[in-house]
Amino acid sequence: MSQPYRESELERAVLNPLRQTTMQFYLVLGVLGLVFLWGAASLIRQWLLGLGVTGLGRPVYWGIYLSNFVFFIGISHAGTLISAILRVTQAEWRRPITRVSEAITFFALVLGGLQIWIDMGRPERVLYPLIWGRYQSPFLWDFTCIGIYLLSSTLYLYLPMIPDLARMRDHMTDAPRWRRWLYQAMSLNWHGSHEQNRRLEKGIGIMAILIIPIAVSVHTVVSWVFGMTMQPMWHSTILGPYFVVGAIFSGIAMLFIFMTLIRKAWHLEKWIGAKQYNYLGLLLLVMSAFWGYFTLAEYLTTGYGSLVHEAHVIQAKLAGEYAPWFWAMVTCNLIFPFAILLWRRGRTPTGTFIAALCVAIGMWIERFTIVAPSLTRPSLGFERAIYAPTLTEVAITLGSVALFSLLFLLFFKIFPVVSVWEVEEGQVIEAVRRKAEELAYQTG
Amino acid sequence: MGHWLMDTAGIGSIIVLAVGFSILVAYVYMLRWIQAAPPDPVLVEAEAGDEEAFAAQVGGDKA
Amino acid sequence: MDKISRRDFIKIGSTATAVGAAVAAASGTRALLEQGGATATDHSGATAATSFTETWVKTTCALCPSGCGLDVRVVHGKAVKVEGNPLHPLNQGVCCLKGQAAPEVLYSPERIQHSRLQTGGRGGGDWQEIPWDEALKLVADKLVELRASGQAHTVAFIHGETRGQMRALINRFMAAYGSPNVISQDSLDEQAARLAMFLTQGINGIPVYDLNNASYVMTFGGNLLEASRHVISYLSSLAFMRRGRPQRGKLVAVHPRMSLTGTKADEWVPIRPGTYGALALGMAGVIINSGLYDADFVRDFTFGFDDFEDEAGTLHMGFKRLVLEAYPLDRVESITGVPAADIARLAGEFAINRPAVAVMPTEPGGLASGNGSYTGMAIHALNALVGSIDVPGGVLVQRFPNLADWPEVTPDTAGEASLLQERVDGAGSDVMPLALSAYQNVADRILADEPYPVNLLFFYNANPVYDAPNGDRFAQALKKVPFVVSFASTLDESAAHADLILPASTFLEVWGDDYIEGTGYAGVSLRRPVVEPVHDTRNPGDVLLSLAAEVGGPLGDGLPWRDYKELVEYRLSGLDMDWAKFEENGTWSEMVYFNAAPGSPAWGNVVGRDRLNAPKDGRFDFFSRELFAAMATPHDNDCLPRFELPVTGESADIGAYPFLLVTQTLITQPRSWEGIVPSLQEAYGLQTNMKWSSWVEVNPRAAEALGVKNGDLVWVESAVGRLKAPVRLYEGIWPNAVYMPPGQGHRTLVKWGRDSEVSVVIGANANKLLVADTEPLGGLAALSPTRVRIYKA
Amino acid sequence: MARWGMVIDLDKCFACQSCTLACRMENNTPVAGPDQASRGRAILWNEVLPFVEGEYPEVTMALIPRPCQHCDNPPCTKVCPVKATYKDEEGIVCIDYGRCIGCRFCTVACPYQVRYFNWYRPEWPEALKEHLNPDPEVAPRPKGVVEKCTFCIQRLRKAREGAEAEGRPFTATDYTPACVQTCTGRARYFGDLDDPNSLVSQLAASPRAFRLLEEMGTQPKVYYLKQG
Repeated sequence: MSQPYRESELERAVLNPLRQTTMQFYLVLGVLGLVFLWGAASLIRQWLLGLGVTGLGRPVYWGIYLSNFVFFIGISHAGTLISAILRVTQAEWRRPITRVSEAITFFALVLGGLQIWIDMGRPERVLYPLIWGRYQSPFLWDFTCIGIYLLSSTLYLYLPMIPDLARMRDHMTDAPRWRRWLYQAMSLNWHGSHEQNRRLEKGIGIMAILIIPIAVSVHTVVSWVFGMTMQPMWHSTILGPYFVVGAIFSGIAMLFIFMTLIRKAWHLEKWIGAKQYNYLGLLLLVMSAFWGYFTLAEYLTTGYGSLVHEAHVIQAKLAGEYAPWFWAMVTCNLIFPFAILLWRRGRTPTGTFIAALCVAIGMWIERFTIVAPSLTRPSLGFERAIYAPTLTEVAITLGSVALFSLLFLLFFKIFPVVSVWEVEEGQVIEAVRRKAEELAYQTG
Repeated sequence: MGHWLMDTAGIGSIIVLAVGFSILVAYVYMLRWIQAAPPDPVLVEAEAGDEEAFAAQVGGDKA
Repeated sequence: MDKISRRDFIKIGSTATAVGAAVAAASGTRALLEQGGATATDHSGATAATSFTETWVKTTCALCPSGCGLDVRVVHGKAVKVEGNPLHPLNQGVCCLKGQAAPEVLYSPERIQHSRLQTGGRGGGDWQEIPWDEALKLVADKLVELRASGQAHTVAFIHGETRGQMRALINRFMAAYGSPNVISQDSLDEQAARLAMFLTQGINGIPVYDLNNASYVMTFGGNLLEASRHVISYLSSLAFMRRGRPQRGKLVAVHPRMSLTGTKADEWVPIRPGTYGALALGMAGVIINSGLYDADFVRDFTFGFDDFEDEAGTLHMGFKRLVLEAYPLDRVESITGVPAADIARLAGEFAINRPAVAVMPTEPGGLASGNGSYTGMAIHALNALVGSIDVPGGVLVQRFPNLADWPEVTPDTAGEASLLQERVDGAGSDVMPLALSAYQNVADRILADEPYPVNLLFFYNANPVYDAPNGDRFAQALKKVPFVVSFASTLDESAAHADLILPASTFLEVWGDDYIEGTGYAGVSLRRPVVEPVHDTRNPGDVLLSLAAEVGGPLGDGLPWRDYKELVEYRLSGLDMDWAKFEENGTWSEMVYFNAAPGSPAWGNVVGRDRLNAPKDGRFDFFSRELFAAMATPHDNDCLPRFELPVTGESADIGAYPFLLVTQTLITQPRSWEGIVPSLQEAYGLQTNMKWSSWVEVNPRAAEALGVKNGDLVWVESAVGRLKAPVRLYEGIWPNAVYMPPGQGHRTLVKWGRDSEVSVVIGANANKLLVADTEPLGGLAALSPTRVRIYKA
Repeated sequence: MARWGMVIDLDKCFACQSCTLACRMENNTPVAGPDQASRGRAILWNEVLPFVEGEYPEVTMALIPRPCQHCDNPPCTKVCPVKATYKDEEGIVCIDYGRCIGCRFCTVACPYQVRYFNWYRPEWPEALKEHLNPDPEVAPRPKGVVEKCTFCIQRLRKAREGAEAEGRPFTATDYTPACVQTCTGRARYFGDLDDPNSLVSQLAASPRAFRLLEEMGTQPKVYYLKQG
């Protein structure tokens, strides 16, 4: 290398966390690790003893694990929306946050798949659907769509990282051997030629367009696991789009949460600034309205009609033992986001973080109030069943969330959080645009 | 025929594996395609030899 | 890294699909193979061939009084499935849920395995297993010692349900030994029906109802389709009555609680607990008033219908004047709570749809409201009114086969004297002249040492500490008895207080017989060991015979048989049947019931056959001449059916105990097995969907007043006891009545279920709440309805 | 091939639950015990369901014995990801315990709630194991699989073997499930619905006949005859 490489301010900010690990990082790692171990221990106990350790019974055969499954797959839509849609629509403000959202997608999918395995009665037969798979079952549709989405989102995460990996391969000479070897291997000896850049841009473009329908298909198919049965309030046509909207909604919320945490922990205030929060906050508001609309559509049509089985379930949700859950969900998903995000003053990092936290919790409750109440009122049921989750289910849920955060943290310990080359590209475009404005202004 | 396709155990696995595998292959192909992008030509006038060597190197792609 | 040419790509693609295809082919064929070749479940890893041989053994059930014939499938010497014996006249191939759960009784882990002696204090629970002959010697010595010291009468034998020859054996054993104290549990349940039948129709037996041919069946109280004495034949014949023949009969159930009988009846008539007698008399009034009664039958074959003069010229009130004057519709409505219009309609339907039959309850607590015998008489009088005595579809008299008669027993002088002593339970004394036994008195009288202290007490198939009313007085009473011997199969509450337990084998391991009851014609059904005895237990019949042999004297010559099988064979030799066929079919019976035409010579053993001091003139007594003779100063309404307010209803003050606790036995409760039957526990409370627990059924209106919701834990308190149980709101119960299921409240002896401890009480024992008095005449237990109060736990 | 179906005459059924117990004894369904039963995990393939309506004193209670309906268009077999449950050629919906992955999709899809799940490995006190039915089809199921009424499939095989042993063709009347055999009110009829003159098909056509949740299009093969 000719002269020592002078890192730009952006690079220093982004690569700094990769270099040294602060005490805070180890603390967070420790806590998350503990929670994860608690979850893992509960899971092993459940696998040894049997699903009896959960609160499930007859007729409530599905409970928290299925809600987790839908929740995690839901979060995975964060990646699609931000990086894909915004990239396709050339929204410049997406540049610093695309990698975070793509990482959320990847890890959420891994966790989602894990939830199904957790919920199985015979975990050692997890591969049977790939041996005796039968395509008539919505689970097989899930296998296909989630499989494709996992592959696509892995690629979609990896492609924009290649230039950064190459940069680190070239400039991070002080990294330990294995890290340098890793960057070397993963950067596909990127040399940044125009042709290579053109191909990369073309590749990312194709993936951006391709991944949106895949993501929509994933969550539609996840909803059809419920939609295809004849349970009251599951068997409805709105479930597909309702779950997709819910997924994007919870995806954005999750993105806000992790984006703000990363920004706080690694001091990227300069790069993930007010513009991101402002526009994304608006987007969250829009999705909240969308979600509210779909919920209204679902509950009004069911409530207005007089189908006996459905009436029992909706009565349970609006006024029965699930009423507190339901109204908590509505406040978290509708009232808080509108209260906070409607004003510009609300769309600040702390404001959006609070709104996003509410939405995340609200959306988990939404999945739970879809799964559980319908099962407690079976069509041929003569009596209401009571479903009381046990500590094992709580432990495994928290363990999954901890695993998700752990993977997220470790990933961004090895790879840069912000897509450096895209931000630089953005800066160049910005400079040119400002220059053009000045010229226009002068000649105006 | 359609019902048999959907209903038989095993066929579903074939569908899943076939679709998944073909997509995997497509993605690997895209990565190889990006990796094989030619470097920028050096700005100094290039001697003739370099040109042929370069063309040969890239030749396969042109076909 | 060379470049991927398109050709390469095609190559890679093709190899990939080829590999994929191979995988697909393999799994595809596997799928095709499974689809086509599979029989129903062969790929469930089961070996299709059945490598074992099975035999079907015929025997007779003993888990409820019906006594159905059973076919038991035995594989490798293990009883694996019970089904009904198609050749048995009673159940003809069907079998109720208790019979189906019989293997869980046979192989119950709660069974006592060896005879054992109590070493620590009574009820302390530390036992020492002793061999059988040592145990028998202990009892025999005690018997000889008591007999020698002229205290033969201080030996008491308490027994519950007995099958076939067992009751006769017990009575002969005690008579030969010289003690009058054979106390049965009948005073809690069917003695009322037997007494009513005796006082009116002069037959000392339990009425059998020919529901196959009846066109109108009205059951008063009890629980006809769940726990009546002949439940299995009633279940089948009611199904036949409804759908087996062109003209569908009607079933009306009169009970404060809507049981399965009430639910499945065409009409459920809610009534104030313990007032069936008033309703019956009210209906009789309407039938007589509207002249719908069978005038010829009443005129020619009944007594005491109209007023009459006895030889001494004093005028006696007849049944007609009694009901017309004393039981007008409005009074009956105020007593029973049944609207007058309904009473009139029911009476009309009853009288018109001949043959109609009014069914007396024979379950525990069925007729236990303090004037059980009179209520029974009132209900049975309805049958006479419409002339359905011994007609197809009416009331039949159960015939018993005439077996070889018992050899003569001549008690020696010591036995003779003590035999004449007064009974421990006071039955047969001048207070209770007509009582056969008064089970509920035993505790108080032993505690009061009336008429004399008891030195030796036997329990056979009875658990008085658990089911005797008046709370735990029986447990205290047992402390006063020096030596208690129990034939229990499991360590139930009474056996825990016993000194010596001679564990009885279950009914699937013993020889024995059963009288066929419930079809009217005589018959016998064989009980034989289905499997080798599972534990070191013996048939109590054998034990009594070996005791008799060891004690010797009149006892020895009165019971000369070596074992119970020999006794049964001797007794059954009186029948003209060949034993091999009997063993093969498992049953023998006369198969046909001959109805006696009124006035024909056969009519003699249908009405008045067993009368003691009333004329056997073949006349059904509305005015009971038997009672007239039995009482010192009889006046008219003592001998006529009448209604009195339930004695327990008034004893406690109404303000403190506003609710009436109603008793009704469920079909899921085995009657002669005290241990836990897990599968029956899991089908225990069908109507309230309660498993493995007790509950309190409360009318929702009453629950609102109490401020109690479904599932709340409440205390149910009566004058003698207090229990905690969850509330179940149930619309089908009289507003101020509450119901608790009997049969729960036993302590488990093993761990049932994953997370439960070894010794835990399942539900609560409702008998502990019952306050019981004794009816003067018949010695019946007056325990229901007991007044209770309910408050949140 | 036969199309097995059942008719239950609610006028002759007195809800004595003998079918429930006979089914347990014939098919070795495990004892749940007090704690598991209170959490709705008692496995009784042939439960009687009590539907209470009305207020005192006009109270009615429909007591419906509910075996698996063995639907002709079963919603449960459609959703199974590994085809562990399927309708065999005789119309009986079976479960292959060796392949069921315990995802419980079928238990959720069945509107009649006839499917039960082994939350724990079924256990019996040592002594009670003696009375287990030795037929291979009803070997106690492992932990984590779904199980349900199979119309006593082992009795079908034994009926066929019996007919074969006696050298005569197998007829539909040889095959009666345990609940039909023991019904105290003789309210249950069983046979081949395809055979027009079989008792079941005639009763199924009676005006009193109705089926549970018919509007769901599952075409159940258990017909009920109205009470009264």
